[in-house]
Amino acid sequence: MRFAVIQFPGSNCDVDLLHAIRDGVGEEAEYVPHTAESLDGFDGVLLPGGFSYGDYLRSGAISRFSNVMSEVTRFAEEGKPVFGTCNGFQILVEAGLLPGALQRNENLHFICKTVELEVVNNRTKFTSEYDKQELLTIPVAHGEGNYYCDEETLSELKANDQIVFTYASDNPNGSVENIAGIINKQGNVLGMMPHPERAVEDLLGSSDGLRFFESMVKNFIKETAEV
Amino acid sequence: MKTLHEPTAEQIRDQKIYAQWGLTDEEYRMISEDIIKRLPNYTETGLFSVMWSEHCSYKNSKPVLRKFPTKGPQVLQGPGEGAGIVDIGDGQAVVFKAESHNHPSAVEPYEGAATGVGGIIRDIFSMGARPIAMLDSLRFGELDNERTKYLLEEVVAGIGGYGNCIGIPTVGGEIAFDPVYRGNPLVNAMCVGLIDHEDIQKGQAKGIGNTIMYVGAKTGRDGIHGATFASEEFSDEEEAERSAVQVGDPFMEKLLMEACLELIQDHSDILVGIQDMGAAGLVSSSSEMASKAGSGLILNLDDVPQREAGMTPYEMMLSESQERMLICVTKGSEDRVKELFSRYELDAVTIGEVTGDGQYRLYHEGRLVADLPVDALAEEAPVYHKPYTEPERIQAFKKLDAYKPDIKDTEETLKQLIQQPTVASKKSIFETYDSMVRTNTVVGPGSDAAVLRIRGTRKALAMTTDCNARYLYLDPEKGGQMAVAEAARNIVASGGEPLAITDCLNYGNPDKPEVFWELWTSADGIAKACTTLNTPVISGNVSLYNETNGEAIYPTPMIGMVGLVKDLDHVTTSEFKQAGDKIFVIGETEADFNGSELQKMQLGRIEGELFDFDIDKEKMIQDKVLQAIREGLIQSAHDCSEGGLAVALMESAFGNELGLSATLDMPSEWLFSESPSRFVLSVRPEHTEAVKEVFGQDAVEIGEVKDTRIAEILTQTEELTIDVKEVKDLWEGAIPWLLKSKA
Amino acid sequence: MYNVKVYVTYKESILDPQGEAVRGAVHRMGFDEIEDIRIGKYFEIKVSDTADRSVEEVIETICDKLLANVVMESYRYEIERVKETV
Amino acid sequence: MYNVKVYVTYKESILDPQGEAVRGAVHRMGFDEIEDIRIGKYFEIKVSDTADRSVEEVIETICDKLLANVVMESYRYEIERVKETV
Ligand SMILES: Nc1ncnc2c1ncn2[C@@H]1O[C@H](COP(=O)(O)OP(=O)(O)O)[C@@H](O)[C@H]1O
Ligand SMILES: [Mg+2]
Repeated sequence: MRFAVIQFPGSNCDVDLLHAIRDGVGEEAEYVPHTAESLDGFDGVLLPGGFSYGDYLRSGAISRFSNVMSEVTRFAEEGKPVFGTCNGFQILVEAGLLPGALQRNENLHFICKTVELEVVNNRTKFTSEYDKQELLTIPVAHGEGNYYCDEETLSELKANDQIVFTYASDNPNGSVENIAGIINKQGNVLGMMPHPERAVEDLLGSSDGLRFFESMVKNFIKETAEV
Repeated sequence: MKTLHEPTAEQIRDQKIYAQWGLTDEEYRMISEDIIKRLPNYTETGLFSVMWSEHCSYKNSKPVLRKFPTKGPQVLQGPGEGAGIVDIGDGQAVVFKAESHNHPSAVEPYEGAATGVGGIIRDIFSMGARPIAMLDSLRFGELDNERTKYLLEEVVAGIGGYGNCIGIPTVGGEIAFDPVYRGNPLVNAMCVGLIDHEDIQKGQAKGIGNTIMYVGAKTGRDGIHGATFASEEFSDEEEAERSAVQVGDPFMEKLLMEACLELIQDHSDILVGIQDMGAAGLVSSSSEMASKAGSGLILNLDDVPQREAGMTPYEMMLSESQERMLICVTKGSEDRVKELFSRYELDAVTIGEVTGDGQYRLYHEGRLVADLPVDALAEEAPVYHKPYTEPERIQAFKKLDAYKPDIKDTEETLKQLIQQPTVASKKSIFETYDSMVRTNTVVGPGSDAAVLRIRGTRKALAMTTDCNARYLYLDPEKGGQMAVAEAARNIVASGGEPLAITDCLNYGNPDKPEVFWELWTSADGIAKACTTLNTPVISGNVSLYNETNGEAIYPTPMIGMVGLVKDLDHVTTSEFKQAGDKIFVIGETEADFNGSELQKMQLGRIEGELFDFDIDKEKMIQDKVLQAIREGLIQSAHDCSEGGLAVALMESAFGNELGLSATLDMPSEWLFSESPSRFVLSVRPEHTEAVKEVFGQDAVEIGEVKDTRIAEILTQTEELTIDVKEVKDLWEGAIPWLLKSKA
Repeated sequence: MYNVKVYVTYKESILDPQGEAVRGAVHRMGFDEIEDIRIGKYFEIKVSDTADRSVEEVIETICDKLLANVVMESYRYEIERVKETV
Repeated sequence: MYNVKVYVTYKESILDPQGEAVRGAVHRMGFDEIEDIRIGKYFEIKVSDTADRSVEEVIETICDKLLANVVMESYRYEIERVKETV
């Protein structure tokens, strides 16, 4: 499987995603600049964490207008996998590919630590390698990760099983219903604040993030093979 | 036409305008009579005043810095360039330096701290290195007033704001609190980078006809006279006037960093030299680049990218706008540079060329506005040998009896001590820093030193910042040695072999002989320890005039040290790993309370003669600890510092919330003694004999790790039963609680 | 030439933690008369004359798409015509 | 009861990186008529009547000490008296 790691000006976890794919799951990954006109030849798109455009105004607000984002939207509409972590999640939300908004953390501080995540939905193509309700050890590092949506959106998220990850014990940012990651209705666009790409080696504290990428590879490769 | 209103050369002389900019009568005389043999105009006087300031010329501290050992087989680049470089084998090297931003942070703590971080990062990538980690070292007054809390919160936010955004992990640091820092907080930042030998750059402008290009952010009127400002003492009345504030743009710097690294790695054929524009911006970077190469320079100021209209040559040359670099490239390659930087949406503009006559010439609107010998600016500032005298307190301290702590309830004392903000957990602070980005952080903040692996090898780098200024206040010479020793202890406890140090020498007003004595004698101590520990000084920074209303800070030479972990298997952390492991104390404990956290807590001040310290013994102990770690004998290692054994044992237990039982052949109060050269180790039972063999009589087995969350400690005088979880909660909650509570 | 001022604030129903924090701070400073503080963003924008579209149109598009996130924020603006100073 | 609005902006000569980034974005979106954007903070404050000091005094102190850093920011405010709705 060949992944595109999109580089926005100010992305800084691009290198982490690249390593997670290449060294972690042994698949192909290439950087794709924000100016790119095409995603041809890629089977999956990864939007990295960081501070695209300095997070000025609101995280992700400026990046969503990059050239490559119209391609990412088209790619998503074709049912191909798109994953955004942290700033990548913020961009997906600002671009309207996922519902809701991300506000400043409730305590107003940037927070970097390792949290416990619960896999709420393991019947997605991103999480099939996990058990339902499995607890994962995954780092977070963000200042605006406080997921917000209105009541109506929330009931829709629940009705469609779109809430994929929640903070299991201590919610670092005050998000609605402890939401850490959600998926779109079609099941091919997933965004989350925590960083699975920072949890692919025991040397650095956890390898619980590996199976996230392995799920993607398994399910989306299978799909491509069927087509 | 602003320039018309500038004072004439005669007015500058007659009204002594140069004096307002910090030049002395004698310095002005040297310039006009000995060097240029005419009266300098307004712009020229300005150039001299910043280049001859302490901050740029080190005119007061040069004789001090000469004491430091700066060479060694491992040193590839010592002091003098943007940062120092140390070989780590396999064609790779580590680059590091620390810098202070104390005065700007006192005025605007968020931006002051942020731009301090931005500046030190530029120093690292200007050498050609990829920055891989940041550390900080902070000092504040007591957390008993709103101003100090505000300063702390904003400084921490500024460091995090910049480091997080640019994507360099902040992996460690230190913070201490003492009333002397109330008016003069210290904000020191250290950056560590990794480089391949062939990428090493120099800040030089050589080759007649080569092109000088300006890259990065536009120039505004930010921080004009910031460099001299950093060299002046504060008084309350002056504070309202200052507006030399610079705002950092970490987003811009991220782009600039990537563009410069691409230039260095992929275009070495055209790149001649590169340097960041730090203090005293354009004048200091350009004149130093030319002077280092023995060249001259012509700059065309009309071409300098400007953010504001109507800037004068003086303003452009002295501006400290952030996120700018100066590069020298071969003639004819300008378009390649422009193309590269435009991909990052950055300005890259030709502003001048290298000449061969050693003159520094500035043109503005068709006029020659400065024409000076470049060496006079960059190299020939006078060097002062300041008088020094031992402060009276030192002799007075020697006459005092050793401090005898007054402990009625040992457990209560421990609980109080562990909540002193200098001792308490800094978690609420370092959790606001992204310590993991770039996924190399094997050990982040919270242990003794941070450890980052070097991808593609089995090696890692250990790094730390340390300085117990209270010891220096009692005895600068010994305290200076101890600061270096403590840094090394932290490196060794983490499994690293100390390589070299950087420093920030933070002191009061050097015009006072007592302050200069502190600087002078502490440098002796640092030098001695560096020689013994084989850790040369490869870079550093001096921050003087840290005084408010005549009160100086403690002498605070922050030591930043990097060590090499030869194999990832050697990486060791401070927390106990499992029940049943045996606990050893390495080194001797005596009744050493002068200058201790306990004395500060009980007496409200520190005083007395500093206890003994033996750097040779320290070296011997550290070597043995490293040997034991490398032999795979050690489960956890923690250095014993502020708060003594009691705190070191508790901290070792906190990590995994384990307990311990220990028998100590000493009175209870010695638990708080700060005798130097000690470690707490835990060891698997099957390795205890091997450990005893390594250490001989320097190791005492005191007990074992328990899975009870209770610490049972038996001393000569009593049996203590301490609830580890309860004490941990106090330790972690202390700083958040102080910050929230009403002053 | 126009000077435009745009004010972006959180919608009523959204918690404003920063406002809360500042309110806490002013109370600690002893200003108990401060009952509520809400914090928003403020933009000063200079717009040159354009032939083919109105300033209102431009500003509204920019606000909807960029300056405010309408999921949680609302905005208002003021447009002031200023004389060209050539 | 008073409704107070406070506007905090950077002083003229101070770099506004956020404004710069947003200006770049609107240009990329095709709105070339936007010549300049500066971004500031906006506060809506409710102040109850106090016997012993004026609202102006209270607001100025808060602005000087907390809402603005006068070293690099300037502020202005508008005070509007509103009827008590008990
Ligand atoms: N300002 C800070 N920034 C980042 N990390 C910090 C800071 N202060 C302390 N730490 C971290 O907290 C831990 C304990 O620090 P410290 O008490 O200074 O340790 P030690 O006494 O062993 O030198 C270290 O891992 C250190 O890196
Ligand atoms: Mg330590």
